[in-house]
Amino acid sequence: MKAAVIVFPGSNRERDAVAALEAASGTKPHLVWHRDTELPKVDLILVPGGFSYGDYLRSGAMAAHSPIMREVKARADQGVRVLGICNGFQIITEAGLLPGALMRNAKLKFICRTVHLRVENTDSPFTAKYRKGQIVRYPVAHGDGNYWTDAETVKRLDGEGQVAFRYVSDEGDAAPRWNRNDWNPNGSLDNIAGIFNAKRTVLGLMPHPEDAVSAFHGNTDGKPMFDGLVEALS
Amino acid sequence: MAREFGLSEGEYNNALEILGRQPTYTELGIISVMWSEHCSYKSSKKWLMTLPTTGPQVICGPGENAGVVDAGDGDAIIFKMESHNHPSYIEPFQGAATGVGGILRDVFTMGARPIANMNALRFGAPEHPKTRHLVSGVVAGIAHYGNCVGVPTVGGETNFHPAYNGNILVNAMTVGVAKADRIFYSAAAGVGNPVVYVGSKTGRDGIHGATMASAEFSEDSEEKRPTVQVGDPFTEKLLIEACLELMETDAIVAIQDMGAAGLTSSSVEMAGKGGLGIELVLDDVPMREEGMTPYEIMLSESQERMLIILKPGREEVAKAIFDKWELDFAVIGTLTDTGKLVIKMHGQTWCDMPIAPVSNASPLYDRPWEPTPAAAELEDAVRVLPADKTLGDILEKIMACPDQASKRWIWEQYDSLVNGDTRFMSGQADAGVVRLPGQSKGIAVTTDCTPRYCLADPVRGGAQAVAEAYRNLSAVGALPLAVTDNMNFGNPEKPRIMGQFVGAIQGMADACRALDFPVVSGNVSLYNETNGEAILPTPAIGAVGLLPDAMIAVGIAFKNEGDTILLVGE
Amino acid sequence: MKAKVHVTLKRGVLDPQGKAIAHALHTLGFDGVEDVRAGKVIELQLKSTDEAAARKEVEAMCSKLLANTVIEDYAIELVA
Amino acid sequence: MKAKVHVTLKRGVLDPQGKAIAHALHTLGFDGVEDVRAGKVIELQLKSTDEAAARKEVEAMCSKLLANTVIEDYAIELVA
Ligand SMILES: Nc1ncnc2c1ncn2[C@@H]1O[C@H](COP(=O)(O)OP(=O)(O)O)[C@@H](O)[C@H]1O
Repeated sequence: MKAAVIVFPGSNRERDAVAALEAASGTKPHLVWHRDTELPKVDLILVPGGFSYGDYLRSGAMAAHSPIMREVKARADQGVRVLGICNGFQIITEAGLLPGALMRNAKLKFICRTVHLRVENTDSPFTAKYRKGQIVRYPVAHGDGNYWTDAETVKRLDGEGQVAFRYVSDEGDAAPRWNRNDWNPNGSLDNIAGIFNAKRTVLGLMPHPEDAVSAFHGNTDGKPMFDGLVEALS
Repeated sequence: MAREFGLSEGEYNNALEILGRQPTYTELGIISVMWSEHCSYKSSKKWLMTLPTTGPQVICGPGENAGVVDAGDGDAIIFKMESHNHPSYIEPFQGAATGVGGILRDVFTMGARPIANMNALRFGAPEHPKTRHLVSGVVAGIAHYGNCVGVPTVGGETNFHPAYNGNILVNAMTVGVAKADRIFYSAAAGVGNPVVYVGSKTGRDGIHGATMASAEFSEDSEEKRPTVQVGDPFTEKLLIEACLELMETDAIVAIQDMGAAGLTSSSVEMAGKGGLGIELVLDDVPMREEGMTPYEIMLSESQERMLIILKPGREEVAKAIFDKWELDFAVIGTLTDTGKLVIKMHGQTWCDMPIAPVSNASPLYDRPWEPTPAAAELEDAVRVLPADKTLGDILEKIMACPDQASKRWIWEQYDSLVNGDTRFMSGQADAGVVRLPGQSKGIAVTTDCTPRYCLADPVRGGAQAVAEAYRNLSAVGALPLAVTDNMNFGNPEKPRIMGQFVGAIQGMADACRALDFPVVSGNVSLYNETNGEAILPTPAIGAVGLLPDAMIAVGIAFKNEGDTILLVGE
Repeated sequence: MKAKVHVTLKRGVLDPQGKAIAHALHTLGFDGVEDVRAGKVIELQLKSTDEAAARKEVEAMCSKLLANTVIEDYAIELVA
Repeated sequence: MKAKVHVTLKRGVLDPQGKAIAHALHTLGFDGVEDVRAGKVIELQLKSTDEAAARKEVEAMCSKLLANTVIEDYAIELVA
């Protein structure tokens, strides 16, 4: 699998992403600068986390207009897989590759901790190596992960299998309980942590699978995502 | 006027003597910041010099932007801790944020990629009306800056005590890694070499911040408005990447960040260390505001700026890199052989004075001090479990005390995982552990100090802080390497306070010597008083240790049922 | 000419910041506060001196960058 | 009665947001933008119906909570 990782001014998890991709595929991904206008021929485009343009104005808003994003959108239209993680999710959503918007965390604080997620759909190379309904642990580290969209779109996302991951309790429970409501780290609508586009060729998610891929991280729950991509795209 | 600048009469006369004439307004401003407590260490230097600072592991001790130690295999660890106490009290969010920015610059200035941040915080009593606001602002500010630049914050400490009600402490530490043969220093060299300004534009921020950091607080000091700067972590992130990229070429002769007293201290120190002169043309300084005077430009504390001496003819290479990262870049002067600082603007000369006397002959004081009287022994009543209490009651009381309570609320606001190299963060081990990028080798980092011990007995309190840091590093399996310190005390002009300072240094020096644990960098913050009430003596110790493989680090969690529990030590 | 762009969350979109401010004001004893909404203002200094042209230009900036119309409304105010 | 509080950074204080927005607008080809400053608006719904009383109350909220006068200025606008 050949991959490209896009670097914006203020990206800061591109090295984490490169390490995860390289470990899974055995090949170094291309690092592509935001001002470039061409992408190498790749099977996967990864838009990494960080604080592109300082997250000033709105997270991802300015990066979404970078020259390279025109090319990313064109490739996405051709079916090239796109993975946006954290700030990358915000960027590709602002760029219109995914519906909805990511707002300030409901508690107005940046939050870094490991959360439980339920894999909602496995019909994609991103999630094929998980079981439907499987509970996985990924870390989150963000201040603007509160997913919002209108009621109609949520219904569609759910009905069409476009919800990829939901925040759940450690027992896999997604319904809030009186004494246990802090497992949704950001207040996102319907506990949505990650969504696909309609063709499930684009995935955006707030949590960081790339920081959970080795014994060193003490957590390998993110590894199947990269292994699945390598298997499907090689 | 000299008084308004914070110069004493003796200091002013000294300046007259050096110049042989009345100083200009600009010169007076420059001299006053150079001789402020913050820049000159005039009250503390005598004692700081008694700390052990050498050892086979030390590549560079105190005196540069940060300390450098050898981590084997050609790797060097560069680290320092610094306070941003006064600004954080006035504007907790921006004050703490810019504190993180400053310490990061001290470290990457020397060629290191920052790989871990720590923070040591002291607040007033939890029930004090200001505490809640200060805690949430400081923590959010540290998070804002550290998270955005992408350096994991892996630990710290937080204490509460009424002595900090009007004077909180915000001490931030950064650890970075570089190649031992690619370390950058600040001494200028090469007459005729270009002096280059990079980073953000200069505005009227924090003019005279360095002198403020050296003055005692009074009721009206919350009115001292313009001295607080707004940090721009996004620009800092670009500055880190651009500087590290430039450092991979061989274009740089010397580099220093513009910290307290901005362009003044950086240019004077760089030229002074190199025994050279420097001529600056301020018209070429990138400016954010119109109509700035030479005085304002020289004393501005605008953040996210660096001063670089380039090799001749490397301007284009360097400019291309800063253009790529969309940062300002300007040649603003040249090195000269005159030994003088010459400042020109609008075709006029605003400053023309010898550097060596100003930078070397800044005043040094041997302030009177009195030893801290021995504290009374704890009464037996405190040592014995009261009849009406169970161990459980006591445990509950300890766990409910703010110093012991979980700090999860704080550390969860910090990105502790970015870079994917964090093995242990807050709450997981006695020290934070990260591996060096691309290697299995790891470093452990801790900050420690128990101020109430230091109040009772500064000598033993100082020694205890060093010993605790040493233990915390050993406890994760690291070989302790070296120490950075942040000496936070009250007004040194009071013999009692000066005595606390002297005592703490003595204790630290003894412990460091006994443990082969040299001090390689540090920072002093004095005058932490409000209306005559001093803070607890707080010699915060930051320390770094080495692990041949970060995976061997041990955390605090019990692993398996049935494992044996051992108690070691006395 | 100067333009002020007011960006506010759409009705129906939860405004946690407004809620937090309301809560803090109540804690401080300001009981007369019934509701709080938080928004942004972006002040632009424009070269243009023609009002109609300026409005059109700012309109374009808003829809392209300054507001995210999925969650936000915007209003433009021109000051000569 | 309603009050709008505009909170802006003081003159001379660095405005990283405004700087970044200006930069992004230029990149998008909006060359007519000379300067950008970013600020906040806080809209308060008040019980009070008396203008003078309302102004006094909001004034107090500003100096206590809504603005940090170390770096920010505020302006109050009342709407009946
Ligand atoms: N300001 C802070 N930032 C990050 N971590 C912190 C902070 N304050 C405390 N911690 C973390 O909380 C944990 C407990 O702190 P402390 O009680 O000082 O621990 P110990 O006494 O075991 O060193 C440690 O892991 C420490 O790193």
